Amino acid sequence: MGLSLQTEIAGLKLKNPILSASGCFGYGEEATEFFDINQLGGMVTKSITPLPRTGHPPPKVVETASGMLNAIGLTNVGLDRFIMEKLPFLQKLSCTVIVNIAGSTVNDYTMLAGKISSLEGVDAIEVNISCPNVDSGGLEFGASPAEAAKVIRAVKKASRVPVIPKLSPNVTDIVAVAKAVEDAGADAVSLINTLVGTAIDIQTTRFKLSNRFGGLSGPAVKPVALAMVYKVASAVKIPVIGVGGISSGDDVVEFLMAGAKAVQIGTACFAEPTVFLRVIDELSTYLKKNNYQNVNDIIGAVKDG
Amino acid sequence: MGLSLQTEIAGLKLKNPILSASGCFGYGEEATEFFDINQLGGMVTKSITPLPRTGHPPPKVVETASGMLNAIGLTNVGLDRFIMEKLPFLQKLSCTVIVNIAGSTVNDYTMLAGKISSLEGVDAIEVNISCPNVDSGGLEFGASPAEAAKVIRAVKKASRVPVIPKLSPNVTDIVAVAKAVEDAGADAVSLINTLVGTAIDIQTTRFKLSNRFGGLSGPAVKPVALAMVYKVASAVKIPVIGVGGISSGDDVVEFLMAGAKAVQIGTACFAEPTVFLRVIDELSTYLKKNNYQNVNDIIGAVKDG
Amino acid sequence: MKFSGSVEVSGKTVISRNIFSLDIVSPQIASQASPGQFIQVKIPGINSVLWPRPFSVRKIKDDIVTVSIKKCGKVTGLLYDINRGDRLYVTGPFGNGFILPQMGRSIYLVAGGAGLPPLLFLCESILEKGYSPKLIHFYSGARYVEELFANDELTSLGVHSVVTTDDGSYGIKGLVTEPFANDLTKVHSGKDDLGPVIYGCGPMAMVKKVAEICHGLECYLSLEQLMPCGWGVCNGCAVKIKAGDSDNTEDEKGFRLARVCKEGPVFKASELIWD
Amino acid sequence: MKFSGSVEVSGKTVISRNIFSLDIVSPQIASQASPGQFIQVKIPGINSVLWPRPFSVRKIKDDIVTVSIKKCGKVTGLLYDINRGDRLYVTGPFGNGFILPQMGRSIYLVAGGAGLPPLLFLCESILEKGYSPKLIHFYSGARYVEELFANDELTSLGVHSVVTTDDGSYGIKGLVTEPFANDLTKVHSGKDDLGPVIYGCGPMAMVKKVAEICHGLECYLSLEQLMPCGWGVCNGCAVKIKAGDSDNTEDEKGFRLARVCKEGPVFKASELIWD
Ligand SMILES: Cc1cc2nc3c(=O)[nH]c(=O)nc-3n(C[C@H](O)[C@H](O)[C@H](O)COP(=O)(O)OP(=O)(O)OC[C@H]3O[C@@H](n4cnc5c(N)ncnc54)[C@H](O)[C@@H]3O)c2cc1C
Ligand SMILES: Cc1cc2nc3c(=O)[nH]c(=O)nc-3n(C[C@H](O)[C@H](O)[C@H](O)COP(=O)(O)OP(=O)(O)OC[C@H]3O[C@@H](n4cnc5c(N)ncnc54)[C@H](O)[C@@H]3O)c2cc1C
Ligand SMILES: Cc1cc2nc3c(=O)[nH]c(=O)nc-3n(C[C@H](O)[C@H](O)[C@H](O)COP(=O)(O)O)c2cc1C
Ligand SMILES: Cc1cc2nc3c(=O)[nH]c(=O)nc-3n(C[C@H](O)[C@H](O)[C@H](O)COP(=O)(O)O)c2cc1C
Ligand code: FES
Ligand code: FES
Repeated sequence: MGLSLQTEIAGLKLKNPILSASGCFGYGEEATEFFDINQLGGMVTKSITPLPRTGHPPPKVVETASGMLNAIGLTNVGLDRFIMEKLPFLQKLSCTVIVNIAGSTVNDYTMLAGKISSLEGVDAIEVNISCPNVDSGGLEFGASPAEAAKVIRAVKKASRVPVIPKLSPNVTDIVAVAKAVEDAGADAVSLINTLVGTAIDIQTTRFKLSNRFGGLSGPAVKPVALAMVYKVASAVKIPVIGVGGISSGDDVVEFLMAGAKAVQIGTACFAEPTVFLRVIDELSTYLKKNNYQNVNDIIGAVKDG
Repeated sequence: MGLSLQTEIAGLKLKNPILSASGCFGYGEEATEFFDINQLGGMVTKSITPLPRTGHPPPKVVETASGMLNAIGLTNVGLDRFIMEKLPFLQKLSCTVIVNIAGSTVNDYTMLAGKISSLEGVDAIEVNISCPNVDSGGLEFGASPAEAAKVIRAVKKASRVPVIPKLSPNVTDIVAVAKAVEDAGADAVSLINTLVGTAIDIQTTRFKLSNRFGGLSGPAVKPVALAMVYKVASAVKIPVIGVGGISSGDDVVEFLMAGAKAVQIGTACFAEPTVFLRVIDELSTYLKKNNYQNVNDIIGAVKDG
Repeated sequence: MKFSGSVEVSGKTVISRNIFSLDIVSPQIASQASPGQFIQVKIPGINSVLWPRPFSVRKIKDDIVTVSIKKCGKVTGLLYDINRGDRLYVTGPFGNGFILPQMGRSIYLVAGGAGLPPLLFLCESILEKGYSPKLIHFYSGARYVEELFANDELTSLGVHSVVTTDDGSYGIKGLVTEPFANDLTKVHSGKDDLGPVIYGCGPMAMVKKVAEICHGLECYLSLEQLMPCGWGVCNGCAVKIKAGDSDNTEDEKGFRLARVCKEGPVFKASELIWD
Repeated sequence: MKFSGSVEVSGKTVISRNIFSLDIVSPQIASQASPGQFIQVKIPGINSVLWPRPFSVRKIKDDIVTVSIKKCGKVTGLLYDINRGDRLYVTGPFGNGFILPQMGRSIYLVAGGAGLPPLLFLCESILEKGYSPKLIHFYSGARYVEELFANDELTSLGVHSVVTTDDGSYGIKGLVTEPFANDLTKVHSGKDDLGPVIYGCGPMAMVKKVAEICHGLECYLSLEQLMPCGWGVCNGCAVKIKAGDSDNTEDEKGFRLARVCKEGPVFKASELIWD
């Protein structure tokens, strides 16, 4: 009997549950210098905004203990150049392609969702709601269940493909946000985006990031991500995509047992571009060793310890 | 000219800004097997509850990347035995003694604050509001500005010594909580308590903690703690005590530059009981090298990078 | 005062593919430590792992403290590559250690895996004090031959000694508690006035088995738990044991929390609660 | 295809208290890399540091890629203790590398600190292709003698070479850009038809100075930035450079983002924006 790694998110069949995370994999082209990215379950693009953005000035990255801070600031080519320059490559892929979108107003999101979801080759839209909502005073869309629901309801109306909100961990009650976007029609959720953090250069008495604050990612945040994934997966019916600090097949098994139907890998691919393949391998080995024939058998399997 | 490390929190003169963190230093006695704890700026006791608590059953600790999870569950001797068995030792100390209290109802807190603040040798009370509030359905007191203010207002009335709420980082807006407790009369705030996290044993398919969730501490959380300390210190007038992932004099300098008037060290003393002395030394070295004569000169000194 | 600081590794002995000993120089620990106590060891510069690791004191000679280590995970794997001249960060000694037996009673030492080093230290200590090797029965077990902490050292003591391995790759095949249980039944029916004293150390499942076998006898067991600090401040190692009369706790009556690193690691078998 | 995998260290040369070279075995990198390109290096098992570290290719011989490293922090400190037979995790080669000069033009190479290895590789490569050493002027500076990446290697090339140290502990005392600026003024007034080609590599402050000195001349500068990935996916290394006509960005017009790891590390001096 063969081993099946296939899993399904919002009607999308993934050949395995391993995806690349937004902002850590460009638009996919760079990775082809290392491996055939059709071996992935899927890939998620960098967040696309209506217009191109250069993002924050350097310095915009800091290393921290088992983690890193980034204040890249949504550097991206913007919608038009995405369509002209990046889409043709994505259209040739056989793995699932998820395009991540970000905006400052509900209008930004619906415009992006409408246009991008009608492009051939785009299988789903991931909605980055960790951006400051200019219409409501700069607080993140993802910071309140009501605001999150508002943007997702609008995106859902505009989109022809499944809509996957990406939740911010910087909230008191992520389950409330997840339920709100579920009610608003979300087809799945992915979590977590980065935790807000900072670092100071004590020689210059300055913030190490031009933007003062950045987002913390990497193995340091894994326990936080895993707890949130478990809580959300236990509370909603839509599939959950787990992300945060994953760098091994064993990490993937933890997220799947916590209830994630798929996972994304971000920071870990910086040092090891082929981490995805190693992780798929390690996941298979774990399943075989423990006599599972189907990866779905471990999803949500965790019991009290 | 001598170097001054002296700093002041809510009228308490600390000979230096280095304190032990609650739950990581027992009631102080164990450390005397290693060094004279009067060399510290001060010490904070384990959280005291009205009655003794055995806490959660093992396993209750997990190692994570540059961090650890604990689900100790407020194991402590309870108020009566604290007074009988632990207080006499604390009364002999010349460093500042802060007693941390925790409860499940507002009444628990006021009773504890009333009794403990009238004991000789207790210089201040730190209020752990990261506990589930049984009166309001189990949500943490610290999760909402209004609930936090309610408990602090009551504690403030009951207490004869300065009251220092210890804030939870598991909130959307820690500044709102800090401002609420400032308005409620808090004399200072300390932050952060631990971040909620979990870990799964993939061999047994069980949570690694009997309580499912635990609190993340250690260097992994330092960037998050530092960001919150900076935001709160910029927004309130009362002094801020910084805590989270500190293990070196350079870490202390970062927290002071972010606006903390003192810091606490928790997890780092597990492996190195004398970490406090090393850190005081490293802090002095930094100040001397950079021609500061007074530690207060670097408090809040950070500028944009 | 307990010790906390950087120490030099003055010697290393590789015993098998998995077992090795490190000698460290610490007059302060050497002058205090007794059998059953342990030290906490951290490798400087390995920053992603925060907790030190507990190892029982195996031997003391002048200023040198020896620990014997089984390679079985992250830190022990890295310790295997430590060499003479390298430095480690060490704290200790911690724990209560074993209560030495009164002269003349027959002694049963039952060691599983990493339980051997402290019992060997105990055995050597009482022999040095003039205890008769004839009264000492030493049972030591491991999963397979490469996981045996000592062999020649054991036989050269002149005590009754039985070695088992789970897979039969050395000594008797099976669990160490089996020959021990057999022999103890025989003695039990003997004429020993005060009865035997039993010391057990090893994995939880094994010491539990020893406790069952020794029901009603004088038996001391050393427990293993995760130990974030080792010096009593974190409560991470705490287990429930039977309480004395005066104890009351919020959660339950009749129980009391004991920190394995401080009130233990050695407990009277009769105090322990198995669930 | 670029390489990503574990490689063996086949040799190590200690050049001074602070400088050393590592030879690594990687046919895949060796067959592709050109002067100015770099590889990313990670020490397996050092888990608290996530990012790999960029080092320029110094030399290629058969399957062996050599990098020269200055000990100056966490990872380079640990790399100093790496020995022959150890393994590293390596990816690359990355970046655009230097555009080789047309034969016959005079060349100025200006290296500060860790800028030397790639320029030395460039110099050796063009000499091998038959470039006349007489046309090559090599300026290399360091803070003090123990931070010089090469010396004998440099003089044996037969090119005009000037070495400076900030503290005068070797060669001329002062910044490397000073003798370079002096010499260039002389040449400038010379009869060189196409004009000189300048290559600069080193710390930001130094390459900025080179850009000022070379205003209007053909000048290529290699930049240093923090490099979380090295393969173009994180945008952490991106800097603004002057944009072509067709570019528009939300934040500003006339600028364009260039990833130092991908579109660089070598840029035309005239493209760069200093602020
Ligand atoms: C009081 C005491 C004395 C000990 N004396 C010795 C000794 O003399 N020689 C020796 O080789 N070992 C001894 N141990 C066990 C030793 O501490 C562990 O093997 C070691 O901590 C594993 O570290 P690691 O990083 O290599 O393993 P990890 O990578 O952390 O874990 C590997 C495996 O070891 C288990 N483990 C981890 N820590 C412990 C622990 N504290 N106790 C039991 N199992 C653990 C884990 O659950 C896991 O299955 C003692 C333990 C205690 C509590
Ligand atoms: C394209 C490129 C090629 C390089 N080639 C070489 C080379 O051939 N030989 C060589 O010795 N070094 C080279 N460097 C610099 C080298 O990458 C850094 O010295 C190294 O990353 C420092 O690592 P660390 O962990 O020891 O230092 P850390 O402990 O991380 O930091 C120590 C100090 O070094 C500085 N630093 C850290 N990373 C960099 C970086 N990427 N660039 C510049 N400064 C940095 C820090 O700001 C800090 O002041 C190159 C850098 C780049 C970008
Ligand atoms: C450099 C960097 C850039 C990122 N950019 C984006 C982004 O544009 N949009 C987004 O939704 N998430 C972005 N993220 C967040 C990641 O997709 C991911 O949620 C987070 O890093 C946690 O996963 P990890 O620990 O595996 O990196 C970025 C992360 C990093 C490190
Ligand atoms: C084992 C353990 C027990 C703790 N117990 C308490 C407690 O009883 N009350 C409290 O307010 N904080 C408690 N804390 C939180 C610490 O005081 C501190 O806020 C947190 O650990 C972050 O600091 P650190 O990274 O220096 O450990 C505990 C932390 C640990 C690791
Ligand atoms: S290990 Fe911390 S109290 Fe025992
Ligand atoms: S280092 Fe990541 S894009 Fe250049």
